[in-house]
Amino acid sequence: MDTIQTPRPKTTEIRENVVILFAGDSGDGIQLTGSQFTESNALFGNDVSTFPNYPAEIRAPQGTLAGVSGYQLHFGSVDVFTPGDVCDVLVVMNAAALKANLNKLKHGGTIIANSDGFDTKNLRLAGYPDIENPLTDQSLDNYVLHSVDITKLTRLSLEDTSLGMKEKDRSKNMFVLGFINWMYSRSLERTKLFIENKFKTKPELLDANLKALQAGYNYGDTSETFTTRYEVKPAPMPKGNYRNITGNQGIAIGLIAGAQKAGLELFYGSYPITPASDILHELSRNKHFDVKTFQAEDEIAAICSAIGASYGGALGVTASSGPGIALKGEALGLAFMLELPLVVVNVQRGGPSTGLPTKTEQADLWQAIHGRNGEAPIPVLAASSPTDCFEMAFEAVKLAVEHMTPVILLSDGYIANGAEPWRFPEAKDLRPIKPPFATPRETTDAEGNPLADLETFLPYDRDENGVRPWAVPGMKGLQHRIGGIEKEDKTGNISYDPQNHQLMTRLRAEKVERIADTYRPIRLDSGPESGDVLIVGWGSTYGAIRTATQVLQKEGHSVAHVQLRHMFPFNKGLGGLLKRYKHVLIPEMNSGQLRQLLRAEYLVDAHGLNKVQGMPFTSDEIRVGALNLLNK
Amino acid sequence: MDTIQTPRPKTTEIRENVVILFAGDSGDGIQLTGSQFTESNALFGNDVSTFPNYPAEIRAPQGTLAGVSGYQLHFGSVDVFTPGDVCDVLVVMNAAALKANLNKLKHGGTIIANSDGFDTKNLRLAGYPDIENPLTDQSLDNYVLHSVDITKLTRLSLEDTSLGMKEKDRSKNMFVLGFINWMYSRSLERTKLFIENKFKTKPELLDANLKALQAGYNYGDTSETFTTRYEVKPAPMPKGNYRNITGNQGIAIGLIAGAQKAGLELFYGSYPITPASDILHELSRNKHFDVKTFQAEDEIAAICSAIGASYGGALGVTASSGPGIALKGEALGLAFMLELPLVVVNVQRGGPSTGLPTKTEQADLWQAIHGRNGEAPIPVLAASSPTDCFEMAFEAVKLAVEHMTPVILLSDGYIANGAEPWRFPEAKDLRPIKPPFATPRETTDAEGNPLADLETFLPYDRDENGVRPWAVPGMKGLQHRIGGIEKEDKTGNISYDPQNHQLMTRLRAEKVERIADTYRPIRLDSGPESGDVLIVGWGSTYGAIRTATQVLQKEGHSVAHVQLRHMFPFNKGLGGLLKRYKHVLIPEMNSGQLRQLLRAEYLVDAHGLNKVQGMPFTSDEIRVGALNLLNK
Amino acid sequence: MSTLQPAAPAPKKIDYSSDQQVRWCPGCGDYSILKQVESVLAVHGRPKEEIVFISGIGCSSRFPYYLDTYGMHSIHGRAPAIASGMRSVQPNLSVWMITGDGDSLSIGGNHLIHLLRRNVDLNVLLFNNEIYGLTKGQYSPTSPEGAVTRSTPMGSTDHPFNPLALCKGADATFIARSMDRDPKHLREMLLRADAHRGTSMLEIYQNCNVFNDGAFEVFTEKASKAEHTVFVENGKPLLFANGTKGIKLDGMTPVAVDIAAGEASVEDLWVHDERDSFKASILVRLFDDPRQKGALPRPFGVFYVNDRHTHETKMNAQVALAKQKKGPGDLDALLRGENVWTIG
Amino acid sequence: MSTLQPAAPAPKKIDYSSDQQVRWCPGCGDYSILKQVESVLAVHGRPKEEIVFISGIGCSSRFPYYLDTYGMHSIHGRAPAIASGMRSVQPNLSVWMITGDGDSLSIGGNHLIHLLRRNVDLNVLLFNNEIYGLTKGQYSPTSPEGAVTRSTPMGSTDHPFNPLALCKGADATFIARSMDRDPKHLREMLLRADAHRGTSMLEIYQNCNVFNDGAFEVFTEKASKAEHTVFVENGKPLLFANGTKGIKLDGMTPVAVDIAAGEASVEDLWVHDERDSFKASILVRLFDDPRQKGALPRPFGVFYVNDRHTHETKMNAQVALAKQKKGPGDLDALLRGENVWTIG
Ligand SMILES: Cc1ncc(C[n+]2csc(CCOP(=O)(O)OP(=O)(O)O)c2C)c(N)n1
Ligand SMILES: Cc1ncc(C[n+]2csc(CCOP(=O)(O)OP(=O)(O)O)c2C)c(N)n1
Ligand code: SF4
Ligand code: SF4
Ligand SMILES: [Mg+2]
Ligand SMILES: [Mg+2]
Repeated sequence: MDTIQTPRPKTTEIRENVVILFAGDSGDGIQLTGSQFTESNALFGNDVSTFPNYPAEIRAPQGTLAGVSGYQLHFGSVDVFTPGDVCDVLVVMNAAALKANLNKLKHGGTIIANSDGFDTKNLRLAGYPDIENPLTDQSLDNYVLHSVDITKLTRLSLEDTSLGMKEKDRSKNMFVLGFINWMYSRSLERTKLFIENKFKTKPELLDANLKALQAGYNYGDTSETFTTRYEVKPAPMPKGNYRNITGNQGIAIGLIAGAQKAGLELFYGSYPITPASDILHELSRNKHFDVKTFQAEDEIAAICSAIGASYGGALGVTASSGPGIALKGEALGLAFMLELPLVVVNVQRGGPSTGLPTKTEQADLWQAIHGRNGEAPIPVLAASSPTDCFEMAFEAVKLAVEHMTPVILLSDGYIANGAEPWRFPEAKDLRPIKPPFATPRETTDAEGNPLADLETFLPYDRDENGVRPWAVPGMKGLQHRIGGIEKEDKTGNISYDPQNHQLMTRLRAEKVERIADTYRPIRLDSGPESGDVLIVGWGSTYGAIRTATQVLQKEGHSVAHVQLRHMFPFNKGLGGLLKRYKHVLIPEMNSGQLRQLLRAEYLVDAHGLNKVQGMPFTSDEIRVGALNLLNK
Repeated sequence: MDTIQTPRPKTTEIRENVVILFAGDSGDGIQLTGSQFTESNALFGNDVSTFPNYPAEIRAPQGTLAGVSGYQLHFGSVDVFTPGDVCDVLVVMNAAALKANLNKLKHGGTIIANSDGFDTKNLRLAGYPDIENPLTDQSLDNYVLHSVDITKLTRLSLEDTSLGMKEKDRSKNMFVLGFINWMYSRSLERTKLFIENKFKTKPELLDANLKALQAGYNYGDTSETFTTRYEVKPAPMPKGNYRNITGNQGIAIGLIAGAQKAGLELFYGSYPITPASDILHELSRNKHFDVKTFQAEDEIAAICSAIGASYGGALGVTASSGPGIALKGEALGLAFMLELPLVVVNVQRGGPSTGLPTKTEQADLWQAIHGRNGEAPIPVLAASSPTDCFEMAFEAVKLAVEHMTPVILLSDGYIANGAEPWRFPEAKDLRPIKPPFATPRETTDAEGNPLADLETFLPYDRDENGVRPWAVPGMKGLQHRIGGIEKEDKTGNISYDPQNHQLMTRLRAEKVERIADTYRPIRLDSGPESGDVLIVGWGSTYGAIRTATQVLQKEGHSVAHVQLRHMFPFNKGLGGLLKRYKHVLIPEMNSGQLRQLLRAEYLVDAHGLNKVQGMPFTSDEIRVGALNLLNK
Repeated sequence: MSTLQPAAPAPKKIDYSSDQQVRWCPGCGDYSILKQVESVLAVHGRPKEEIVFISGIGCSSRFPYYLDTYGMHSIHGRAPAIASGMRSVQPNLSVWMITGDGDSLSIGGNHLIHLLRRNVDLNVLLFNNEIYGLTKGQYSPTSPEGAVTRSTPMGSTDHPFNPLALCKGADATFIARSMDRDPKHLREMLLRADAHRGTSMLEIYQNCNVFNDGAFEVFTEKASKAEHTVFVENGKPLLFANGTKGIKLDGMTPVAVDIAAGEASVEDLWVHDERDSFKASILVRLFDDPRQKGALPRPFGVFYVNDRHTHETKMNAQVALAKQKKGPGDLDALLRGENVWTIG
Repeated sequence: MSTLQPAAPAPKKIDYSSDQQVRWCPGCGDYSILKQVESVLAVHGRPKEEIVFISGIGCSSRFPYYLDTYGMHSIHGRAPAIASGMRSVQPNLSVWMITGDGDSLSIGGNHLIHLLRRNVDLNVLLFNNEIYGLTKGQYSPTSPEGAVTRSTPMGSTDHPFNPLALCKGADATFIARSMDRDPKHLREMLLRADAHRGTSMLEIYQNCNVFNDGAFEVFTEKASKAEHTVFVENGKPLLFANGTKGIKLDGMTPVAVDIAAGEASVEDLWVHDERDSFKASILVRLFDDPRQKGALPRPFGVFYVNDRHTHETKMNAQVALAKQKKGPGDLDALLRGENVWTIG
């Protein structure tokens, strides 16, 4: 149907924002296409938000629904906080990709389909009823359908290369990328740079990819069927320098920044697990920042090695996801008893047990706050977006080091893999971090005779914040023994004394409670200081809640939004804030864990909006939830 | 001072109840003396309650405070619910034992001290100020002091035996036992039987122990200093057959009884840890009840082996204490996902981390309820006394098997080692337990050809209680695959479908909530159906609360007492009950864990009475706590 | 053990595969292992319901889903403990454990060595691809030093385990090695493993063509196989390179000799004896890096067999003995205990 | 490693003991080990603050409290992981790990074997008393089969680990055995362990006189020691029974021969070579039950030494190399990343 002809004049329409979803086989290079187009738009100045959605299998069988990989991108000339509830454009490389994602396309939306991916085999694998081809039957009449034989066109564009058929077909995604860049009036410069750099060492592939990219672009220019291009103007973002960042990158960079600011080596002990592994990968590429990465034999060894490193005077960090964090409970109790700095990151995924490894969820909050034996309160933080992952990771390091305590940081698969533009700070503007090191001392006189009046070093003697001194092996005159058995106040010697146990239990708890004194006063994200509904969010629900609240406010409703970043101890202003609204709504990707905590703490009859589907909230789900409350 | 003379007539006084504390070196055989005297009194018909209190070290250095071992016994002709707040009589074998326990003796109380244990060495080890001997200085004038050279008297009684000095001295505790039996007008028969049986194979020791026992008894009869004996009449206990039982015995017997009633093999996978190990020891002695005990390489292997056994059609059970339970979190999630029967016992001890291994605490409630990744609600039970350990262990088995779910049972070091009389039931009167086994089926016809109309077996198809069928490997025609990844409803096949995940999450939660339908209606332990104060207890605080409430009621206060045995899901009547009192008081050996749960569930402003000292509440501490509330 | 069962009319091989679609990457070595396991099950024709597959987590551990037997896809590293409990109460089924090099040698290392010393009767198939497949390519405890992976961009610094040397150190009673690319040998090894009473440890070299393609090429590919592998058979001399070369023991040190070139005669060669524990501990140590010149070939086959009692036989014997001594448990007696008193 | 430090004016031994009262049972073998360790520390006179003891949980693991060095009494079985992290960031201290047979071979088994393969530079003192002491007498992974303990009233059914065979299987680079009752030999072994760069695995037979008294009597008591022990020394023939007997290798099988009776001459005997991996794997397997007649004597001494690179040297080398290649980390560059755009 499409044949190449001489260019014809085309019109360009302006769009405020666009949601586009690329979908195909895990082998089709969808993630690359998506992330590259994201970069182009970001660099152009759009605000962007993305949602990569992988299959659980490494490479599920080609053409099957299980094998579909997707990458959703929302870019706009206005603020963008989510990857978008529904798509304007759906690009599908085969039948399964269409079947799996059509429900995400808005009515009247555009479909760009690779017709070659709709042969009888693909249709059967995708499970289309008696193999009716949706591209040819009338089933897609409510959409704007462009059926393009991307495979053939790509091969054509590579005719004069010596590549085999297989390699040629691998460039399909470049053709798509070229075409989409044309469709949204983007130049190919950045993408070309990326390709050149990626295939530096493989001139043949470099050449092929550039050709396919250009072919796709030209195809848009020349093809009959595409008469209009679209343009999304830059977003009015605050002045500054920007880059794109995913949540896992944010955490890795935040940890390094924290360690650097504290002047500490960063020791990262961890065991691979989806979706936390990328933090390990990122850190292992940055050893020149005095980063030491240790792939331990299991999660217990991972956290224990980190505790050992902190004992040795470095910043010990470990990360995992739900099942791995469950294994760290006992050692976390030790770190709490030792009162050593430690950062524990949980990139949450669908649970319980192995659950849904590649999907997102927020159901590990209780585990973070209560998942240990004995009275062991530990500060718990939650990041609300990819960029916030950087902020919170840095905050976690600061609290852990300055208060000599393990700190848990919660992220989740959604923000861990999702990307957004980040107005990155300058190193000099980051807050300082001061380790409470003890001061080494002489124990003998010049002749080496023990000093008479030397009083014994007290490793558990606390400062005004209840923080003990950090005496590191190698420091002269500060030898001491620590362990997991209850300690005598100040000396740290083993003590079974009942009163001492009560005292130490209190002192450890108070130290952690005092951390709330360091928080900034609580701040609404948007909305009135008092009113009908306060939506209390935490973690990755931020974007959806923020978008929904803005809509609700535009609709004239009295709705405010606060996003909690400190899950324990809570911000002191929170109790007062909750009381200033008729209703409190708590959207969570779990069955109501924060809700339980707030009810217990403030006796507030908060309402829950709970989604446990391994998928993030859409902003409309939140909006509807709030409306139901308003109409109560 | 004491020399043996011809007997003189002695008077006998009646006592309603007596609290006696035996204390000495870990090597002195204190635990044996205490438990034997307990048996004698119990057999005589007294109500009894005991509190053994060991040092953490196996054999801490002789004569030191760290090495003191104690055994407190409360026996009476009236109901007895605790080992007693203060002691009437203190028997000490050395200076350290006195130093460590004098504060527990009531003013005017009786001290029986082994003067030989107060030589300068012992005094120094016990840390008496410049070695002043409390037995000779005036410091004990407020007490009735009997200083007896028990060592010398014991040796004398064994003069004509060929035993070495060391062995002779080992019989000191028998001398004490004999004397105490005399003092409280008990016959020696039972004790003699015990000794004969214990030293069957060692005639020499048998002879020596009997001699020392008799010598102690005679000493009472003949010695000048003891002019009165005491008698505690039998308690008015309900008709029936009684025995003594400790909490750990109760759990072991309850588990066996449950398995027998269910017609299942009992597989016990566990790793030793104080104070849970005795359950393993007890079960390993009962293999003839189809009990298989497996000492695993660690706690993870312990619970996993139990899961494997349940998968294999047996009753899988595991037990540990706080730190070990922390390690089981991940596997517990698997058991929850698989929906297999499993009983997990936590005999709580002082925490966090290694904490106070030999002391008691209730600080693992949160861990039991929230200590897992993902949405994984699991029933949690709590035993309130040694005898209740039997009841709750049986209940745990019944719920686990009939509802195909892991169940957590909480006990603690206090009731685990404490003993009380038990009116034990008859096997036939125990409730039946019905495993929901699936029915094997033919899959082929006589010729071995697959049956045409055979529909696939659905391992996750639920009955009216939401319970799935238990299909055990070996059962014909029911092959299926299960795992920790989210399952498709009914088939159990892997499913990443968002709606299915939401559905399964709900179905699993509902199944557990329905368990509350099987509870007996909530019942007050004592007190008015509504009034000023409701004391809500759980676990081992039972005895102290019960005693305190009785006193308060006698004092005319409107105070009621309810003891929770189902910590999750709660009894449905609880919410209504809480609302019927002005104040709710929750005494816990932690910082307020049940309180947090009740506040969240019922938005009730409950008050906490919290003790974290590794020691049980005294009834007076509870009484005072309630009075403070009443005077609010 | 299956070998002890009366072989029923052998069902067709197809019978053992489940209705679930196999989801490994195209070209993954796991496919051929699955195929051979199915064919071996068919040999005994053991009824499906009497077969259990228990796995941990990893690509390899997806295995149980693809067979229409009983199966559990458990959690990472814990299959040995789960299988031990299951076997303790089910002494008559055929139990197989499927695991990967990360699953059994990293997080599951402790459970594996305790499984081996206890000698629980089951067949362990260790899919060794020298990589973490499911988590997309981090190095594993069997990855060679210097391996550049997603978690070791500058190369791994860890000395890898020699899996079978570790198993020998843990007193395994059956130790063997095979590979995905040699179906005939793999099939033979599976049959031997299945026949052994006790924990049968079979390491299978498996190619992960996505994250560690060609890790075992020198052993599996025609061109290099003959020179770099030696297939041991009980009672036979250690010959390789199509019989032109052999391995002889000089003192306690094994050396490769060229028979063809007359460096030694077949009589001088090391004769394999499956029952010799000392020889086995040396055989498992023939683990030179094939890239080094003069490296000894990598042995395949059954290295060691020992008939130590199995865990469950002794466990069941104690239960039987207890019943014999004390009589079958009388619950009322248990409830009564030793010292009873009656009131009223 | 301490051996590399300039020996400062040696402080008196007493200096190293802490103010904490030692709380083992009277007569416990742990006392003598503590004594020897203190004396060995004094030999190098390494400043106290440069010494770290890390232990797990168990009677033995109380050890660190009794020395006035840095110390951590951690959690059960995890000392190897904690020590690995600590060593990774502290390459210059003298690090000792104290553990028991339950702590390191039961719950800690996996961490131990990974510690050994990584060859982290520290000295492991494994107090083997073949029992769980602190928890009052359950059998351990080294308790002999049939052991009647509190958890095995009918006798243990588990085949025990041969700890050093397991360590050899895990590619340990230093393997030695000594006993609490032979202070001189123990001291020597401690010095050797301390001198080795890498993980020095020293198993110490330790008597638990409360729950497992006399477990090693035949090796420690005058009457039987000579006949039942062989003390190996590098380059020397394996002689025992005061030189009247020896061990010779017949093929690959070690046999005891009576020199005095002329069954063989000293020249025929197995000559110990610490560097021979194959011989070491046999030496660690000389583990017969001494109650059996004709049992080979139990070897003591340093069985194996290997100079493989240590974990921390390579780890630090990579950090250095990264800095060399990319220059010391520039935080602003990291924050900027690759693709920056500017607004306004
Ligand atoms: C407790 C826990 N930790 C980590 C993971 C993540 N994880 C899944 S499989 C795997 C390793 C896979 O490697 P291997 O065992 O060699 O199996 P393969 O995929 O190579 O067949 C890891 C680290 C997990 N699922 N659970
Ligand atoms: C996680 C955990 N599990 C179990 C225990 C209980 N526990 C303490 S020490 C010990 C074993 C002691 O044996 P061993 O390691 O041989 O040391 P020993 O006392 O014999 O010196 C056990 C099971 C614990 N403290 N923590
Ligand atoms: S990732 Fe490797 S091991 Fe896993 S399925 Fe793909 S090819 Fe096989
Ligand atoms: S119990 Fe045994 S090992 Fe522990 S201190 Fe006592 S004697 Fe030593
Ligand atoms: Mg692998
Ligand atoms: Mg031990």
